[in-house]
Amino acid sequence: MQQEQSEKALFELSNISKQFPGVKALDAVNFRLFPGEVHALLGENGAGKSTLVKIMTGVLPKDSGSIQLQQQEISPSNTAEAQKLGIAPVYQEVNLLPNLSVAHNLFLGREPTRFGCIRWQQMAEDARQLLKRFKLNIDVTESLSHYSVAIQQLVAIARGVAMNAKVLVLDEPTASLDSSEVDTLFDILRQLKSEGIAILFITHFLEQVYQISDRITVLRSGKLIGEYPITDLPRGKLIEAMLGQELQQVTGEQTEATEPAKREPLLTVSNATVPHSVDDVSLTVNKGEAVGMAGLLGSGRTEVCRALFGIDTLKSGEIKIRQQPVTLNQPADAMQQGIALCPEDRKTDGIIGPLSIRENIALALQVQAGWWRYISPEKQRTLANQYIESFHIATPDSEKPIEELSGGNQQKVILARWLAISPQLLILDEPTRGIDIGAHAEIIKLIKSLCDEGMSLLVASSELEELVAFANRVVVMRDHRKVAELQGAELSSQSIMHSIAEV
Amino acid sequence: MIARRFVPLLATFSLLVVMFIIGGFQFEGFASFQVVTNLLTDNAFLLVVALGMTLVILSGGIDLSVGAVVALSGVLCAVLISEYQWPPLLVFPLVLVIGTLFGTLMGSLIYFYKLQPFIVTLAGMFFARGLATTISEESVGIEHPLYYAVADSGIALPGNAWLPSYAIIVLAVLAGLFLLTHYSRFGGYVYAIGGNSQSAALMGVPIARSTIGIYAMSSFLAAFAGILYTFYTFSGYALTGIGMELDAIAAVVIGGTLLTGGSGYILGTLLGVMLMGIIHTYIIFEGSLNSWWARIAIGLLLFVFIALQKVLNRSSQRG
Amino acid sequence: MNTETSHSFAERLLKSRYIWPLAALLLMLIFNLLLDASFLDIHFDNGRFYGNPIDILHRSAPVALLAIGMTVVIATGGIDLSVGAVMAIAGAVCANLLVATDVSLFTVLVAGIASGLLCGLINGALVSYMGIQPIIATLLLMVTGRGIAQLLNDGQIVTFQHAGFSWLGSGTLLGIPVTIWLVLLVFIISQLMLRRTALGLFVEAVGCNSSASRYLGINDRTVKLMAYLLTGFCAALAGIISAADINGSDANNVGLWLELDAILAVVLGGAALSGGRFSIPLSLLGVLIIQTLNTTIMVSGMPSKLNLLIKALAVVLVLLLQSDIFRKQISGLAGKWRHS
Amino acid sequence: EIVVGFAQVGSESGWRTNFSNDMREEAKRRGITLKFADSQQQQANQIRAVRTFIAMRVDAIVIAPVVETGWTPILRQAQRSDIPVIILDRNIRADEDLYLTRIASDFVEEGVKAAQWLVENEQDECRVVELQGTVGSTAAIDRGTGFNRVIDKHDNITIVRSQTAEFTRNRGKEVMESFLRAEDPNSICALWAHNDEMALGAIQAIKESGLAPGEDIKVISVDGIPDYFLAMANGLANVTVELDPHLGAPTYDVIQRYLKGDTDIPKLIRTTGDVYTQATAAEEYQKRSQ
Ligand SMILES: Nc1ncnc2c1ncn2[C@@H]1O[C@H](COP(=O)(O)OP(=O)(O)OP(=O)(O)O)[C@@H](O)[C@H]1O
Ligand SMILES: Nc1ncnc2c1ncn2[C@@H]1O[C@H](COP(=O)(O)OP(=O)(O)OP(=O)(O)O)[C@@H](O)[C@H]1O
Ligand SMILES: [Mg+2]
Ligand SMILES: [Mg+2]
Repeated sequence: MQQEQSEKALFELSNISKQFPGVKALDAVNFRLFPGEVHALLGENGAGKSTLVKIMTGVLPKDSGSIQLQQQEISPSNTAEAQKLGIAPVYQEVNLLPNLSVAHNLFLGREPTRFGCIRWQQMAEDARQLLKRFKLNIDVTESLSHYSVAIQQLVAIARGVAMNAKVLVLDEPTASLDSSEVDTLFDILRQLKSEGIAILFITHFLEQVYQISDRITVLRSGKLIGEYPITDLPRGKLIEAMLGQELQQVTGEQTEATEPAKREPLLTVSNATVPHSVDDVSLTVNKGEAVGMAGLLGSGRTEVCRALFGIDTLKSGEIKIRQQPVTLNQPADAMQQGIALCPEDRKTDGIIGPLSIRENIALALQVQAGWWRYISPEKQRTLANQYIESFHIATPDSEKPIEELSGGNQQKVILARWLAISPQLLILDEPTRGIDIGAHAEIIKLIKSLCDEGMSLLVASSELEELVAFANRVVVMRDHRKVAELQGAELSSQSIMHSIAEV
Repeated sequence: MIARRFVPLLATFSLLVVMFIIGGFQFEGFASFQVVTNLLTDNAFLLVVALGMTLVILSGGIDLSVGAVVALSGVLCAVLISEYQWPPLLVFPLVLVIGTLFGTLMGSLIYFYKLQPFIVTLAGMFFARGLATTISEESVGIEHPLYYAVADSGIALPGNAWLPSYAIIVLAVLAGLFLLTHYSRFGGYVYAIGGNSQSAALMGVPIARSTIGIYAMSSFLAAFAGILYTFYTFSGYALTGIGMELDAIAAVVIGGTLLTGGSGYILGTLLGVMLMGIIHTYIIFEGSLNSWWARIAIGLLLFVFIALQKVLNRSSQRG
Repeated sequence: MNTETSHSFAERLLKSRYIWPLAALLLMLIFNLLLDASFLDIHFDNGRFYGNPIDILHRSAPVALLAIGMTVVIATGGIDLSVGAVMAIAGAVCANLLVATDVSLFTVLVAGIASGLLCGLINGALVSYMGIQPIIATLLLMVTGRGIAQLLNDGQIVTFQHAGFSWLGSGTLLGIPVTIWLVLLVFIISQLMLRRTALGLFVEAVGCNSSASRYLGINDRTVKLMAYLLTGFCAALAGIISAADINGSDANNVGLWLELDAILAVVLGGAALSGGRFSIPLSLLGVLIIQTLNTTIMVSGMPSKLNLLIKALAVVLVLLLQSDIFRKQISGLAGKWRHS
Repeated sequence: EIVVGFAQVGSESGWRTNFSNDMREEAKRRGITLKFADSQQQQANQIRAVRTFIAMRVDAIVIAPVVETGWTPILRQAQRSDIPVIILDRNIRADEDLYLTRIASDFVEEGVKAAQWLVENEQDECRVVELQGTVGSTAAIDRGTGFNRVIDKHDNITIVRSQTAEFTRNRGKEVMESFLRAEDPNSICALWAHNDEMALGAIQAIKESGLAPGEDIKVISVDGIPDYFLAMANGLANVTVELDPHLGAPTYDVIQRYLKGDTDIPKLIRTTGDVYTQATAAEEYQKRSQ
């Protein structure tokens, strides 16, 4: 059967190598895609998955190797050419245009025209139809920057799906989606599969791999580990293939949420209201406690985080830190109070692209120290190296510009940045987006130990498992309001899901 | 209900009207047809240049060479028509082609060598003006029946107002650019590149073709404005349009286009040009300011308009 | 045999950001030496050094000062078109004080600098607090500023006689023009301020991604304001030495279009106009390239009408020299040529 | 009441400012309303101003043109509206019927006069350096032409270096410095500058190089601004051809005559100034610096 399939390979990459300064990102990698299959490409952060995607779609030139589409040698030199050949890519970071309307983003380059003139009405209508498949009902004439990362991600996927390509490439499409969107997406993928389209799917969520994929290819440090039918590779073996070792901690021991002792409150929010975004929310975070925030897309989690970090100012309500009322007009005020926020949209609000990893990690600490007390480059380097080691950030050294890191590694740097200032309250908005399973475990462990040392945590996440693992208590949001608070025995994925869905 | 994104345009337009009314109360003859047509006539070539600049700025670039290209194309026209006796109808297409090639060259340098538009077009400015002075240091007059014929054609409007034919051509250019920018795929690409050229590339926008096309278009329009300018003065002169690029940029930005690219409207540029024009007209009507007070007044009026625009936009966003 | 170390040294040199601007400057100097073998000669006479290199340094002083400020403003993602006008204002303030009253030189200088800082404050406030786009905000002062300077001078060139003040423009210290010392001083101070404190890092962070810097608690408005204050200061100083140079304040012409030269210098030094990474030494290298070019044109004896053409071609050449892609193409072509 | 519109070039020099002031003051003296428009060296702005004056229905329009060409269309429009136009300061190339009169000096003539002084005062070998005005400006081109026309006939005088200094003092000094570097300073016998400002800058450069301007290097220029007279009085400069900024009186004379119905107005009223030397410089300075 294998034999038969290889004759029909729709898309085949052979012996692809790619060298970046100091990193061999891909080392003679082979990869095949068959029509009508979902093929998962898996590996740690920095394993080379995105690089492979970029090479097959012409964004990056390959050093060596060949690409064949339907047995024809191709060498696209940019995305436009790849698209013409029938390859529709959705890249890891949301690469859409925030200044254009949602509809225009969906159809850019393929706008419906009459006599050479774009028919805007028609395009908006088409866009609405398309998004309906994704159960998304938004104003498509509004500019994309209006919407949260999750919606942008859905739009990006919709754009790829609507391209009617032979090959659909999805690089971590589900990173900031929650379960219901993921289900919708998978329904669509199954339909495409039945139409004979080949789908490449990259993710760090292993359950999703088993839900949808037919085959798996594993990369490790730029090398091909193997290609397996899904049935041949159970979860444990898969992790072993990815990490090159067994992972004991996470899979086995799902630590019990420690019962919060009677602790004094660190943060008390009462009746906080920000026009159009936060509606009368009250919550408390105690010292050493981890509080989770759950909710659907657009439920207002991000906005609560922003308000607590002084980015949006409250119109009414009160924030108290250690029982003292505070006004947070800007992030600096919040940092003064020992609050740190790891933002949801790492591309626009997190990384400072051209600056080095060292500078990106040291910046928050430097801001806290003030501009006068300069942290010398040596000290910055020591600090950075410490985190590069403990978070397994894949980089040759700390001087690499952060924009050249793989997505997951960027996320680790941003986390490191905020942990470096040892905050009293760390707010994490979708903290583990795109982080691989090994690092995920380590980060959860690290954060838990920080909580034990007295740090408090507020985590907004779409991943319910993660919330349950982290949190002592979970606040559920809907329509910018707090609708429930779960703790102790009542805390489980099911119960959270239940309160989210409750009408 | 007007869409919120058109509010800036509306704000600029209402400022224009307010200025017109104030001037009308203050000076006899200000609120007249003639002043309106003069606005169009006197700013015709600036408008053409500014339209090209709008495209460039929408794409996140800038074109500093336009003023010099206007001068170069004027000098070329004048020299070829007057000194070499070439027929104008042959000269114009030739000059337009040269202008377009010049823009293509700048666009290619910008795209293929990843050079910054500001600097490439600054060098382009030096080059075009240098070439113009090399061709003829002196201004060259044009005596040709066609010029007189065109100067005498136009539409007479009530109130002794006169809309010359070339102002009408400019309106056609405006319409063309409006369609190109807001109703063509190319226009979409311009916005896309301006929004984020990396993302645009990853979405499959043909960056090479579009970037080069944008600069070619801008130079084409500048060359066109240069030809218009010869009808305006019956001559070509190498020092024409010094600083015109800044006027064009200012008009584009006052018209609500973001210099960072990706956001703005063609009609905004029209309003921006008109707003700057009406400020100048107002100062001339006032007539008692000496050189420096005139400068200060122009600066202050511009500031007041920009500030008012900000206030109007902001309050509309809240409401 | 230390080919090993020399190899790595050559490699390091090739990788450094200085190499290509330096190469451009060298190329230009070599060209000049071919025209005139004594171009680089310096001789000592009457207690001061003379020669083209000194002249180039001395004449580049105003643009060098402007470029220092401009580098930082550009790093924050802004631009300052008003520096020429600010030069005019500062010159006019000093000249009028020198003519009208007999206040001390110190007061005159303080007043001149203060006027520059005030202009910087206005620009900074318009950009960071009113949110007006930098090019337009500074264009306002570019238009208005010259008017204000002319107003101060009543449209005339105000000339003065003041040995101390003139010394700033045309005097020497230890045989070297004072202007060069001034540039050196401002360079060292700004370099210390930016690189020995976190200011430089903050400037780069704001320039690279102002949204992310806001999330980091950096007050991007203050950072931008400081940058415009710095350009205001530098422009005022440039205006003072230009006025001191001719013992007069020429409000209409001093510093005319010099903002373009300053921006050109910053870009020739390799900075991106979109903001981010900056290097003042590299910008100063850009200034030297421009001034050497100007001097070359002046001493070459070519007709003036060709000035702009030569400048255009030289600028494009320097830009291409700095472009990796171009160098690769050239070496590729050279390789092919050698093969055939 | 008479309303006159005046489209001035700009305010690029002290001379120009004096000219504008004279126009203004003379108008006030005669009870004429002057509408003044500064055009910042741009012909487009001047044309705009004239068109606006026409819309304002002024009684007469005065233009101090930026360039010689390019006036035909707008003059035709003025003619159609029956508004007389007077051209000041510079020549224009347009049909004489289109304007009332020109009140102007002749730039070529100025260059000739400057050269004649040199020819008369220098019989030996003389190497001249030239500071040109802005590239392409009429004043620069014509003054250069006039000067060259004369010295071409005299083999002992040659221009050895020539470069633009854009009519400004700062650039004048800078360019002169480079001349002194590129040539043997002692071999230069005279400096010919297209205006006084550049000459004043150059004088400083000569002084700083240790030579005596006016003695070692003769300084010849055009304009006759007060500062230059002072320099001549101090022996630092030798000669200038005056360009009279007091054009207000003759201009308004013509306008008033015309509006009273007098049509017998010559098409050209010449104002080319006299040559001034060190001999009278001190007293001329006294007169002018008030
Ligand atoms: N533009 C670049 N310049 C230099 N190095 C790069 C560049 N892009 C990627 N790399 C390096 O190549 C390696 C592979 O990166 P890639 O983005 O392919 O990883 P990935 O498997 O997609 O990881 P993730 O799961 O975190 O997204 C990383 O070590 C990264 O640092
Ligand atoms: N389904 C939706 N329909 C319309 N608007 C939405 C929707 N989802 C989000 N938005 C808009 O996006 C804004 C951002 O929401 P926010 O980021 O606070 O939500 P969230 O709970 O953090 O969800 P997530 O981050 O998962 O998208 C909301 O204020 C809302 O205006
Ligand atoms: Mg990746
Ligand atoms: Mg969110």
